[in-house]
Amino acid sequence: MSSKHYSLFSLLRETLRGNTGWKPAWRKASPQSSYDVVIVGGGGHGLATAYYLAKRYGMRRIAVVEKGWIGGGNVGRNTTIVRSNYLLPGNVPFYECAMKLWEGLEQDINYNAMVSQRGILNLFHNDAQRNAYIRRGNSMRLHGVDADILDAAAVREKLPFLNFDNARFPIQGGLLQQRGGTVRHDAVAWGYARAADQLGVDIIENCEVTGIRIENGRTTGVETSRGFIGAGKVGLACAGNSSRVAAMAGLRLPIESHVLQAFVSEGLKPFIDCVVTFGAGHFYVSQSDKGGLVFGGDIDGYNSYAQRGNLPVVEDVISGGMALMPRIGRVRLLRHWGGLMDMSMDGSPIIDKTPVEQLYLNAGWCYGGFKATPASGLCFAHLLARDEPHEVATAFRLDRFGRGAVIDEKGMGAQPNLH
Amino acid sequence: MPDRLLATSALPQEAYRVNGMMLSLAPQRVTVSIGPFAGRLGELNAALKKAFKVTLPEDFITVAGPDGLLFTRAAHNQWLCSAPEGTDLLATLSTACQSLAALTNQSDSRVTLTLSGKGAESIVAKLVALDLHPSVFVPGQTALTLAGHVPVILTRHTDATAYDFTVFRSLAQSLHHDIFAAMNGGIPTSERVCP
Amino acid sequence: MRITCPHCGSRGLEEFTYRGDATVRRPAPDAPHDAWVDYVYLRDNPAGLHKELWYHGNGCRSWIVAERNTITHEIHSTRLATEALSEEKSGS
Amino acid sequence: MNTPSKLSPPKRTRANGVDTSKALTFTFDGRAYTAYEGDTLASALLANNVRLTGRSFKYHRPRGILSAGPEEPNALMELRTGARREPNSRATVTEVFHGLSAASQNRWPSLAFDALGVNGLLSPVFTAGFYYKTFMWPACFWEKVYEPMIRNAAGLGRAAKEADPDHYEQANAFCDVLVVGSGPAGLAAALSAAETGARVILCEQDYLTGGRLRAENITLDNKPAWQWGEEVTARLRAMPNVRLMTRSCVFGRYDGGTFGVIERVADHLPQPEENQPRQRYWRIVAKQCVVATGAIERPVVFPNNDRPGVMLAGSVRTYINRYGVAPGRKAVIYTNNDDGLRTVTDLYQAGADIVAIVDARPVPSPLAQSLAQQTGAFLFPGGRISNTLGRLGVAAAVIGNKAGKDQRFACDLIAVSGGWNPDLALTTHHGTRPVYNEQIAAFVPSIKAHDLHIAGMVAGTLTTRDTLHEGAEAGRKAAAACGFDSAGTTELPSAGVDETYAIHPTWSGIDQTAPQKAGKAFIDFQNDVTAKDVKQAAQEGFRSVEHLKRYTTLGMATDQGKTSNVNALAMLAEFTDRTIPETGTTLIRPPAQPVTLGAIAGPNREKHFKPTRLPPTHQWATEQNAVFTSNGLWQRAQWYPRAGETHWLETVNREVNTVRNAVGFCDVTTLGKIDIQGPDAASFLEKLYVNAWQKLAVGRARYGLMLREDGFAFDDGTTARLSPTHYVMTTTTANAGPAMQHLEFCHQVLWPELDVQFISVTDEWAQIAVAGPNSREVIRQLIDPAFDISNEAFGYMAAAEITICGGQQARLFRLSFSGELAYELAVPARFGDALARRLMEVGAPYGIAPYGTEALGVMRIEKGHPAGPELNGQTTAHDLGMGRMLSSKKEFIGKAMAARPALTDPRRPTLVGLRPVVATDALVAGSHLLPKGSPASAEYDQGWISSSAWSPTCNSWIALGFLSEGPSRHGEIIAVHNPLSGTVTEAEIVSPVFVDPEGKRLHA
Repeated sequence: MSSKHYSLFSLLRETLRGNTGWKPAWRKASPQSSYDVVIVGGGGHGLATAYYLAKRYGMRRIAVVEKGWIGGGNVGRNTTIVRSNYLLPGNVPFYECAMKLWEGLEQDINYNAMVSQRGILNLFHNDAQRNAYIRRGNSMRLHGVDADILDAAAVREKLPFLNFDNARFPIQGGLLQQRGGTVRHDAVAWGYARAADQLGVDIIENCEVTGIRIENGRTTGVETSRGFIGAGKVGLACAGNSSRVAAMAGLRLPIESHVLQAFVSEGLKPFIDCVVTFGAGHFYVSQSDKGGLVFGGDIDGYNSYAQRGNLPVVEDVISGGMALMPRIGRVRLLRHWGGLMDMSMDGSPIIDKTPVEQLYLNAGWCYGGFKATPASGLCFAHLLARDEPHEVATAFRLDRFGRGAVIDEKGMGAQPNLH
Repeated sequence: MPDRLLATSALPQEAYRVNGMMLSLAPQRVTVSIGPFAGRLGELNAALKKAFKVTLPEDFITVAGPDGLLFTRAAHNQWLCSAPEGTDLLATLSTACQSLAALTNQSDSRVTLTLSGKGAESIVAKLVALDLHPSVFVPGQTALTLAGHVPVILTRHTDATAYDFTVFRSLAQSLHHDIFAAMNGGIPTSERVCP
Repeated sequence: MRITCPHCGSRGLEEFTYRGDATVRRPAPDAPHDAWVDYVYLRDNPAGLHKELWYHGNGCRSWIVAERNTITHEIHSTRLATEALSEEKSGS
Repeated sequence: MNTPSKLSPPKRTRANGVDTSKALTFTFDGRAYTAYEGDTLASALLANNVRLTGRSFKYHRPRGILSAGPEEPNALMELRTGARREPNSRATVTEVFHGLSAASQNRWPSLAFDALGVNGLLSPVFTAGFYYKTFMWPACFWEKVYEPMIRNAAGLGRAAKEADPDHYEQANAFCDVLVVGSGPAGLAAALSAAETGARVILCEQDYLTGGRLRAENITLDNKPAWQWGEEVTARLRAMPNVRLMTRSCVFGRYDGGTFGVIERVADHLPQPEENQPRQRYWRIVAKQCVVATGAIERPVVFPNNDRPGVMLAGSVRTYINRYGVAPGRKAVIYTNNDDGLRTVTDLYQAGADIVAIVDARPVPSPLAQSLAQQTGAFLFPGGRISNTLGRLGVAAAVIGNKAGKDQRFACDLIAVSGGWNPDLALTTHHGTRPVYNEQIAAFVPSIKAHDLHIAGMVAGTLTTRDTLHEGAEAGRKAAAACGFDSAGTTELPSAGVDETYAIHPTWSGIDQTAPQKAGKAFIDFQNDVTAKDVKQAAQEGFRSVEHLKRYTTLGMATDQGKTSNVNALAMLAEFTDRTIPETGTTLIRPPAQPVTLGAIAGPNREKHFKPTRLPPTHQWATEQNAVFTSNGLWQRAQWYPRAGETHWLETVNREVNTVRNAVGFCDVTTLGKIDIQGPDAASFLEKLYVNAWQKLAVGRARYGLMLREDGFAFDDGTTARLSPTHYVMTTTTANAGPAMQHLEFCHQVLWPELDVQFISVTDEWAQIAVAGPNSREVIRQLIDPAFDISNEAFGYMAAAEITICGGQQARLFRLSFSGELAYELAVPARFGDALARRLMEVGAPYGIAPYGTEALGVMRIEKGHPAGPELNGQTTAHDLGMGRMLSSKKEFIGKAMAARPALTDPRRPTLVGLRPVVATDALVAGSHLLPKGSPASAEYDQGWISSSAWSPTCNSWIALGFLSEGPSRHGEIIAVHNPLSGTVTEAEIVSPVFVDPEGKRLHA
């Protein structure tokens, strides 16, 4: 008997028989000639979309095509933070929808992605920042999202080792979202893949999309390295490669691909119990369940498809870390890497139909795609199934740039590298 | 008539010495920026040639004119002209290059810190990401660059062992601290200090 | 990454600020709305050679057009924006 | 420090890298031991017969020293104590100094008895991917029970609790040829490149050059090979075009020939000397690079292959030859290649008993046979080790012969060699995947880059002679690529013996038919990933190497899989019936070795995290006991407390009242100032600002608003016309830099035809605002009599170049941010300090006092002037109440996009003033505005408060905010919600101008 469902029982049984009965988490599917829906991109968003399409919208005949191995893009390269501490009305309900889905994820997909609501604390260092965070925290509260403002003393009590006494930009306080936290990123891809697979979704790895077939203004399928795959609808969830794939359908997007670096230190006995963001430099950090400090900062700031960055940002991020926590001076950096960010022109995502019929777009996640994964999947599935936006994703339209209804959380304008 | 206002230096005058090197404040000079108007560079150079027997250097170097005048290229289309304290430089230049260039007083915008002594190059290398090899950054050359996080105009003296950091006045104390800290850190053992 | 400023020579990334696609052209004031939306918001975002604008703000303050490969980060050429643009104008 | 040991120092033989005349004392887990100068912590521990050095991460298995280099997965320690505690330090690369204290980590209560060793019993549960399948029931237990439990066991060493007391430096270096590694290939490369005259930097991560020349018992030119290495090193040191950096690890290759390097300046000292940096982070820019980083030996995977005493064969030789330490007395050698057999000779010569030679290769080796004869060892051709025994270290090996029959041999050392893996890190940092080479059963670099040359073992070249030649060739080519051609060829020494490798890979090394009976066979020692975990991962479909790594955590420990990755993927290939090339390999990410965070941050920490800009009056303000605040990089006086004032608000109220009733002054130098000149200056301003500029008269200033091209507000300020072709623009403090960049963009990219020049004069002028009803009188005290500043001659928004104090050049602007009669007086920056002092003197009779940014802020709110919180990049001209400023008669930046429907929608939140119904009810900036009586829910949200203050002038709290259709709602009472503090305050919507709405005061 195989062990498909994870339970105390299956765990015990497998322990007793040397773990020989575990089945592949997902089948290595080969492409069929056609599907009702083909999702391009086997990352977190694509896999979640397939799962919700099958689970909530009752669709069958779904395929996810992935050029490499699933979860190899940003879902496996991020700093694992989840939060819904947004300001603008176009964003807050969406990210809160994601947060709620995170909260029930394990039970939903029968996979422990280690959703850890250890809290996220955004520090502020001057009055203007404080006021902006109060505005944001209040916006969250009005949307029914948890938020608290801490003063410097409360921050000190929580994180006594931060630099309070000798800082260039002293800490004045912070905005805390206790429900925010971290999730074991790879497990999100694997968990959704496994759950989707069990609902009959074909997950087709090593299958690169090379073209999008369009007849009379309507998408009929995708050309791939493993042959043509017909599709009633095609959903693009290609993150940093969105522009390349959309170009196959003749579309130009309000997106630039940029590199964001992430960092992890050697494993240390845990001392940071929440996610902290520095407000006077580009640095945020959490400590993983293996003990590594997982941290990052700004994007490198130039168009890139290279999945690696350069030293100025490495220095900038690490000096931010030292400014905030001078005790980490003797800690060592273990690894740093880069991911491709689909930076949109206003810093907010797009989940919408495209001008090509039956071709749908999920893109523009900037560096915030991971936390959005469940809601992105749900809302994209909704759009694919119903041809209308999900109620929490009504602002993420492609025509918003023309209308001026941009969702610019940072107020940086049409300059993707500044978002 | 009220008393004249007294000038205050952005930094203390005394020199700092450590590890055989010295960091000091260069004498204050009068400085005017020259920004040639469109298509007027030729006429401007002719006028300068006539008045001072020099033209604006195309390279990032400093050339000397009469009476202690120095011309340094300081941006894509800007030069700094400096003269010893007390010169009415703006008037002199106005006469020479009227309507050929924008002239802006910059005497108080920047201060110059001089780092000199054996091993100075290795200290500069801690702050500036430029190839300082004398065959590359030749004596007399100037570079607009960063010293750490601070924008500077770096000039290598013609005697090769001293450097001028010309820095915005408001950042002078910060840069002074940074250079002094680099001096204190010593000369890397792998450094070849030319005798 | 190092960028060769036509004025200053090879310099580190930290001296520059990025702006993005150098091929977009500001429409005429009376151009249709869509032309403006294209200019401000839409990008080719190529994987490969990319003409892009950099500002040498911590140097000579030139705007530079660099031709850079976005896959390898290799920079093939750099020119002053003023020169690249005036050539384009006279060429058209 | 512990008292020096009374034990006699360990005996050493033929050490080529240790000075046995210089004894040192160090402690490990509190016990004192003796070492010699040149020892690593690992060599010293081995010399002192310490075998147990640490515990593994998951199962807390006892572990000893595996290697002699940076690849060490096991012997990780906490060095030093207190604020200098350094966790996870590899004993194999730690130089011993007198007084060094080292402690084992991840064990409790002691290293020899570790309670969490019990985890090993649970290992049938703790298999690959275990976490993902469990800890889900009940759901609420994750945060409360499971995760705290996991975190309690997480991590290895402990970070110091206090701030790092040492300091760090950054430095830059440039060269033609960077050579990474100083083994035979690196030395030959450096020499041949340097001989051409090229500028060469040679980086060696070790404290001695020579690499494997010191580790092997071989000769060059009939001398010990390490002596040749020392001679070449001395020659290189003497060459003026060479920089030789030891203790310097090249950790990453970045774009444009940039390499990151960490130099350990003082780690070999008890603590850095005064002012000496502990480490120095170098950015090295090289035109060409020779990678000669050598290779790392692979362990062999077999049951219980992790016991202390199981060591890499090449490392055993390093300890013997370089450190003069024989790591065991009774040794078993287990190899699948000829190189491993060298260990037999070296150990034998060092006096150890060679118990057995297990040669895993199927074809019997004559070399092994003759060695077995020489040393009297049992030889097992085609054999394997099927298990090891021992409690806290190896006591016996169970050896299976070709026929599969097991035999037990007592031993205290098992030297293993599974072959050598090129140390590829620097060759894959740019994303080029290495390729598999069957010949040497290892991955070799495939990168073809014009500026990268690969030589020696890292290229897969495994004999000394070939590495020397390859190194010399690479150095020559690299120099030639920089334009340095050599006349002759570099003289290379002749190698003593012909070395052979003859590897036959033995990947799994475990009996597939009866797995795991004997015990766990470890692949990744630190993270306790076993052969069985790899098998299970493959079975569960994690067949991509990336999936394997992530699912099992293989290769993710501090050693980054240096000894484990290739074994693991080869095993994955076996388990999934694929070839190794089909299975592929992962990329190695920088850093090549872990690097210290403090070093990367360098001196940019604490107060010097970022530069500080000081305005000209800073010194004076300090003398006035001003409290300072950061405004970007600027330090500005926030307020000036006086004796007797007990609260900052009291001070600020007094400062506001002083301005409103008498006169105050404030340094406003920090505002960006740009001098703009040229025939087209006015046309240029027309493009930048939304409003008209052509007709501004000389001697007048005007307020202007700039948009971004997307139509949202960018920056504002006043610009004065000093002559028909000369303007001086002011920007906000925050946007001074971006505005300059914007102007350059507009000029160089958009409108190069405009004849205009501009330059920053922010630092040139000390600018001081003098405000209040008495301000004109105060200015009169300073200004030279030739100038008339009467209201008639010098009205509101006038600007002039004047002289003060008897001929001092100055500029005077009649501008007002406070709404009072006010001036801004600018003098060259060097006179700013004196001007402040003079203002205090001449203003005294008029009741003058300085005011800080807080009072400035209160007064601008009282006047409804937008500032940073209003110009936050999300607001439009319309939102700011300036929609009518947008000129319809000209083109300007942002005009087209500002006309989009969503930007002009009248329902957009628009600037209003707010005044609480009860004057003392605080209005908190960041509160949201909801119709009175509506529930606290986002659907009723109509706006927010951007700025608020207690207004001593109005004797009430006041605020500026943005409210949907705000201007038409003056007089309405609205609810101000601050759910964060749980308050709802009622406020009246009013005009944003609270004080003197007619502007009488500023025109006075």
